[in-house]
Amino acid sequence: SSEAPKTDGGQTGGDKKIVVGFVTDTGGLGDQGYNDAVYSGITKASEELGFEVKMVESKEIGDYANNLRAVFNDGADVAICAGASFADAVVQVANEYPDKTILAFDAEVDGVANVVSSMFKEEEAAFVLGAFAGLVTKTGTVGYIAGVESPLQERAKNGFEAGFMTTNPTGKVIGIYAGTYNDVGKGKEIANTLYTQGADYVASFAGACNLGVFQAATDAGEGKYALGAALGQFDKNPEKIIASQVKTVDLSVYNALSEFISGKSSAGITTRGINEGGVDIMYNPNTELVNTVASDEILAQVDAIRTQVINGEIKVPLTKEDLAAFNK
Amino acid sequence: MDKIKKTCSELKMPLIAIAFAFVFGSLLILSTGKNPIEAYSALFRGAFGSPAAISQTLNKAIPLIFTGLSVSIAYQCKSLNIGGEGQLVFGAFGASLVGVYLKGLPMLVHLPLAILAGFIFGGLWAVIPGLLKIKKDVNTVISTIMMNYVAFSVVSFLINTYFKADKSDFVAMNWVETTARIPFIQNGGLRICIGIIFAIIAAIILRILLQKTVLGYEIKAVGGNQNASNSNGISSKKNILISLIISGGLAGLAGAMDILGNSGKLYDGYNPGYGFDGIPIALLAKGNPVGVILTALLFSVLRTGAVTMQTSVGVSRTIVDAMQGVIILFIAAEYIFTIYKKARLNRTKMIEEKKLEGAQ
Amino acid sequence: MTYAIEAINVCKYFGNLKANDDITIHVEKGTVHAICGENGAGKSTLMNVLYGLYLPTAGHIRINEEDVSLKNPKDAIERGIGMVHQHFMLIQNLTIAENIVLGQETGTKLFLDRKKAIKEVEELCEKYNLHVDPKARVDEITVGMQQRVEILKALYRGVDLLILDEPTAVLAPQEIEELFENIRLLVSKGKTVIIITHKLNEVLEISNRISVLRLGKLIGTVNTNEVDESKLTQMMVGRDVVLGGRERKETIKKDEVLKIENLSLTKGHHKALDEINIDVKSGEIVGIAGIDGNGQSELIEIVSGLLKHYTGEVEVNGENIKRKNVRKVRADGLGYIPEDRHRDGLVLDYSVAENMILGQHYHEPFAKNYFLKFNAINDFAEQNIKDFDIRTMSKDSLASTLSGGNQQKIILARETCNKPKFILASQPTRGLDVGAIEFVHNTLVEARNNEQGILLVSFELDEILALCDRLYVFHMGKVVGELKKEEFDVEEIGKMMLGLREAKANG
Amino acid sequence: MISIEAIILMTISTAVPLVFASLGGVLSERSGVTNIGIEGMILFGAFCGMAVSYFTKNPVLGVIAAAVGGGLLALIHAFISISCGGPQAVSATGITLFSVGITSFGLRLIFNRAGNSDPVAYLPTTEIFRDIPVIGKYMANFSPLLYLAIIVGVGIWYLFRHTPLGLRIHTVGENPKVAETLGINVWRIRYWCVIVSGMLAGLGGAYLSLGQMNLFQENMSAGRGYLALAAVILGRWKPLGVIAACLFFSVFDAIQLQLQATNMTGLSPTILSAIPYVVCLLVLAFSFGKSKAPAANGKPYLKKQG
Ligand SMILES: Nc1ncnc2c1ncn2[C@@H]1O[C@H](COP(=O)(O)OP(=O)(O)OP(=O)(O)O)[C@@H](O)[C@H]1O
Ligand SMILES: Nc1ncnc2c1ncn2[C@@H]1O[C@H](COP(=O)(O)OP(=O)(O)OP(=O)(O)O)[C@@H](O)[C@H]1O
Ligand SMILES: [Mg+2]
Ligand SMILES: [Mg+2]
Repeated sequence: SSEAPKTDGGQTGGDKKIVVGFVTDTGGLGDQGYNDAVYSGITKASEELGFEVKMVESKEIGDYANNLRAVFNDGADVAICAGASFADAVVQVANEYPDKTILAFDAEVDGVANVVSSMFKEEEAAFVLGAFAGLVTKTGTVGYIAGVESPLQERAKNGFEAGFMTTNPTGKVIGIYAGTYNDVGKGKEIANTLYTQGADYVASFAGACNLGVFQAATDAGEGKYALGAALGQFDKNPEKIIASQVKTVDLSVYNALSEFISGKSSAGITTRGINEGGVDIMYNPNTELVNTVASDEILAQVDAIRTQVINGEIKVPLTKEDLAAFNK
Repeated sequence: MDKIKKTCSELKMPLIAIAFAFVFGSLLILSTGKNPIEAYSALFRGAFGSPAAISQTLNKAIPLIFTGLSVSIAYQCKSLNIGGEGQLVFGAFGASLVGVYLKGLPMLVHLPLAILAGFIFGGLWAVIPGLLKIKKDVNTVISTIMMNYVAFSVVSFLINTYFKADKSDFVAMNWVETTARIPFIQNGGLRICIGIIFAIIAAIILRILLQKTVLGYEIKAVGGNQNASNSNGISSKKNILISLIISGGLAGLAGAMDILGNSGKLYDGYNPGYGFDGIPIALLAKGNPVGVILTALLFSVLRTGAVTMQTSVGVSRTIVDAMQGVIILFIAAEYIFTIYKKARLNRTKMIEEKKLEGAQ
Repeated sequence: MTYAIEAINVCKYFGNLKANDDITIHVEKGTVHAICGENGAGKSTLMNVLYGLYLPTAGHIRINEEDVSLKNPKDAIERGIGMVHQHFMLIQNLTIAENIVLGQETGTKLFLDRKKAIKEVEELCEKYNLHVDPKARVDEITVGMQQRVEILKALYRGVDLLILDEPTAVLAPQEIEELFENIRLLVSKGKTVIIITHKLNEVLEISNRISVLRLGKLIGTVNTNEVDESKLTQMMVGRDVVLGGRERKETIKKDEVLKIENLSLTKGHHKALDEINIDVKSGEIVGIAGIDGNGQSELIEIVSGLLKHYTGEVEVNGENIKRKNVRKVRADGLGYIPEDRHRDGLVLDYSVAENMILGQHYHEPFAKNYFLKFNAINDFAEQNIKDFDIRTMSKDSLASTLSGGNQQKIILARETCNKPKFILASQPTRGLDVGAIEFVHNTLVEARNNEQGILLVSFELDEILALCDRLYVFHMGKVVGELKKEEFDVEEIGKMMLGLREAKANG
Repeated sequence: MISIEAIILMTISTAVPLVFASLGGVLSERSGVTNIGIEGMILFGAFCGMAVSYFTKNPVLGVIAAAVGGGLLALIHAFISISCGGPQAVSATGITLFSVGITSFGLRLIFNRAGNSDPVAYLPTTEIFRDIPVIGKYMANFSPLLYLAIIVGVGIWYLFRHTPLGLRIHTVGENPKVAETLGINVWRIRYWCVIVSGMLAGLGGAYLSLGQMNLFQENMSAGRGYLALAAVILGRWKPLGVIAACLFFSVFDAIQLQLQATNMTGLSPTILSAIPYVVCLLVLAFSFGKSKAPAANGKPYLKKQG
């Protein structure tokens, strides 16, 4: 674990103000996913705890290490980064700067003294959301848009399908990879296709493409809805997004930062599922809207499933094989 | 002496263009309420301010030099290779294959093999557009664009399936063996990848190839006039294909350098954009290999510096992107001056001729 | 006497180059006025000034005795000036009718009335007795017809003054005669014609007055009936010129350097070459006479080794070339002077020296172990520049900066200096002035005297008659006649070229 | 089951920006100026459209602004490649780089954040068609820009087929010298063709930010400009051919997504996504006859006034 610097955040004159560095992944800010969520967590923490933020947007994976070095060289005490592909760069730079700390999210780094690694069980939230979708669908068909094929995306997608099948064994999930995280237009076209093919809910887990999905839900008209991701995204289309598989990266970032500042952070991996408050299903704050499609019984049913996931009665499948086995 | 003079006059316009771009950039910076002088000093500090900064600037230039050379050689033969990115990705894949799966070789064997693999894979990826061009007269622009997309998909697929790392939460190949990693010169803050030397050597080789060899003569002849070349026993098809293969190979080398030097492993979704950057770099350098080194360095200075500009002054890197565009536009417009000058040169030549004839 | 157009003290400078230097010419209405001069004398430039393509640096233009300022061709067209340019100004993939109406289209702004265009062109053809098929595409018709289209283009715009810049270079004798008929018809209808040509006999035949330019200056304007060829030549180049090469030696003619048997080539649906039999021996110049587009280009492509999908046998220097590539054919003793120097002969962005080794750049002494040997190349280039009297600033000047005649000399030097057994020369003097032509002719005849064999393709019948020991006449891809020097007869050959007559096959 | 209906609808709506951009490409290239800067012009158009709609709350003004923005960038390209006789590929690359930088910068300037803009007023769909039997319900779902694209396509086809101006543009692209000798102003025609080409690319951008979506996103052109360029070549520089080429790309993209959705092939989505490009290469490899670019395409024409 790292040595904690003074916690007063430089409010008092002479003390050095803490500097937090933030290196985005190649999605950059505005990706509607990690980076935005992380940034909102950092902003919140900086407002409350008072520290300076230095940010670098990465253009490619090969730059990660250099950008981490850059924020450290520029005076950062702690660096934050989010994205699975950061793992190698984090290890490398953490070793070069033993007196600095890296808070890594989604990047699995173990056994490095100055790296705090936070992982999430996206599949759990996805599973519960899938179960919800299975219950509320009127057409028996729901759509799912993923970004670019990757283990994390597969995990979430499989979790969703498995959840759906538990509550709606006769229905079907149409899953499509957009092949990109940042083509809103394509996201919309794919969602349109899914709605045309009878899906009444489309779950979106494809970064900025999600914005396209939400727009498509409006165009598709009555009875068509979307399911969001990230921090809920309800503000992106309050009328159409009923529920979301949220990943509370912002909260994790906030917590990790305050732990760091108070000197309590500990190195190693923490994995957060629903139980640990890392991921969850979240409903549109407009309860009336939620109730128009989901009765209280349905919500109770979903809640029961959620509890089963939490206490391990349901083991959420991770891979395609797991999923096939699960569905049997 | 004459050479120095010539170089000076050749450098004049690019320098003016760069100056204009900086003026333009300051307007943008001012519009955000920041101080341009502060921003630019951060930019230069980030690019040159410390041994670490200098190392980064040089390291960043490595793949850019290779892709710049790649576009140059194809351009000498009048094909516009927009497919550098795909060739780069494929070259990176080839280098990784050799770097990861060949084990137990000494570095002196392993590293050259891995680099060679980068060249061969990149070159192979350019063979298809080359064949389409010479067999079917398919425009290289369109075929290389298509081949980019195909390369991304194919390599991504291969990394996701057969060549996936043993354990990883994000998709990548395994680490390249240390015997295939390009060494760094480390000294204090200095951390310079030997790849920069390879890049400079490649530029020199290319210059020699173009200026001093039969092959270079033929490639340029075909670029200058395909019909005349064919009529004089220089096969335009052969040379177009060869120049595209070398071009693809160089782009592949850019990928190899990046993987074997910089990142150490090939990630899924690897397309760093250097292949596209090669186009303005080569065109700015007017296809001159030595010029490519300079323009690549310019780009890398701007980009490396942009990071510091962002961290310490909070000025976004997008300004640097726009400035790169402005530099290129000014250079393109510069042709109005060179053409004017050339015309004048020709006229004075004609006058001399007339005098000669008149003296008869 | 009224003047149709006058150039008054016209100067046109390109930078410091005085392409036209204080030129004053008065062209009388209803006459044919010829402009003569060497290459680069400034003829085309002056015409371009009259047509509004160039603004004069100084001086002005009068049309119908009225000062005018022509800012662009549009102004000129409006004042009844038409010009047929040295290089045809036609769009290959458009129809004749479209080409003719272009710029003054029939119909409305929003609708191009093609039917009306065709009708108007047909009427025009009728009126001036110039026949073309308005619906045919330009790339499907012969050069002679293209020439007619160019004239129709001018007439369609209602010209009073027609400028013809070297209109006869590509025509057969009969076509030239036909063109002259048309010129006379135009003049009889009150139109005025300015004509540029390098062929002095034509000048004397068609014109009323002649202006001679040299190095951008007007040497003088004379009445045609007051001069003869030698006087004109003197005015143009300042000395006498002998075309057709100097003395011809008796040669042995023993080796067969080219032998073609039953050569046929199908192009699309028609036969570009049809059962051709030709042979050339060392020590003779054999000509191919014929109008452009009758199979000559294809023949050349085949003999030079470029084109392979023919049937029949082609032997160069005793070896079949079917399986040889261009480089091998050339290396085994073929010099090739292509018809279009810019397209096939030179890399214009290469220096004189680099062009001088094109095709020989890969072997000793110019290259060794894949590397170029610059000392050898430079020596070679300098030697040739001296031997062939090539006017260039230096061996390092770009070929594009040389005048056409000097560019041609680079090719000539390259293809003849190492004395290949067989020289394939296609249009070696196209567009050159008499001085340059004299040089080319001398070079070719010298090669012949030196026991080299030469196949000469030319659309200039005069050239063929002057240089060749033997000739074949081509028409529609067939050999329609073979004649020995003593049987040469302009009338006969002209008729054969037009397919009007077939000579009995030479036995 | 593969849904033909879904494929058709998706094909049509993804083709719209491509059609605009590649029709622009046709115009510019037929006049003799290559335009590989289309990508940048689309992006800039998308941005200008969004920005104006954001400030005026009027999407129609936004669409106009998109066209103007694309046109302005094209004007720079025209100046460099026509008046300066500069290398067209360089100019176009500069335009694209500039556009990427300036739009991202502008986004941060206006909204103080990266990624995407706030939602803005966007174009309504064409509800007036809803009452047409059978197809009305589909037609009503499309953006009016789709119909504009069709009109522009037919217009450009008509332009080249039936108008004097079309004939002149063709001439300028084939042989500018001929055009000049006939009193046609080569530069003026080229300038307008390039500018209109940029305006059309800008409209393609407007479709992305105001028709399909209601916001601007960084790099939202996502390579469509290059695809449009490919379509110009594949469609052999003919307006209708080029539209067909755009539909070709879109339909294969739609098909590959359908194949994913139905999971019929068992192939990885990554491989499936390459289908449109592979098919395009195959078409080029096996197509009969050579495609011929306008003869003077890419060659500067410097006026001969000494
Ligand atoms: N646009 C131009 N810029 C510079 N120099 C030019 C230009 N046009 C012509 N010249 C030069 O002006 C001179 C006159 O050229 P011009 O074309 O008028 O000659 P010409 O008498 O028509 O020759 P030819 O017999 O070859 O047709 C030449 O030296 C030529 O190189
Ligand atoms: N801008 C220029 N700079 C230098 N030389 C030029 C320029 N423009 C034309 N020339 C040269 O001037 C000569 C005449 O050019 P022009 O375009 O008038 O050709 P032309 O008269 O139609 O044909 P020809 O060259 O056969 O006489 C050519 O040899 C050409 O190379
Ligand atoms: Mg002339
Ligand atoms: Mg001339």
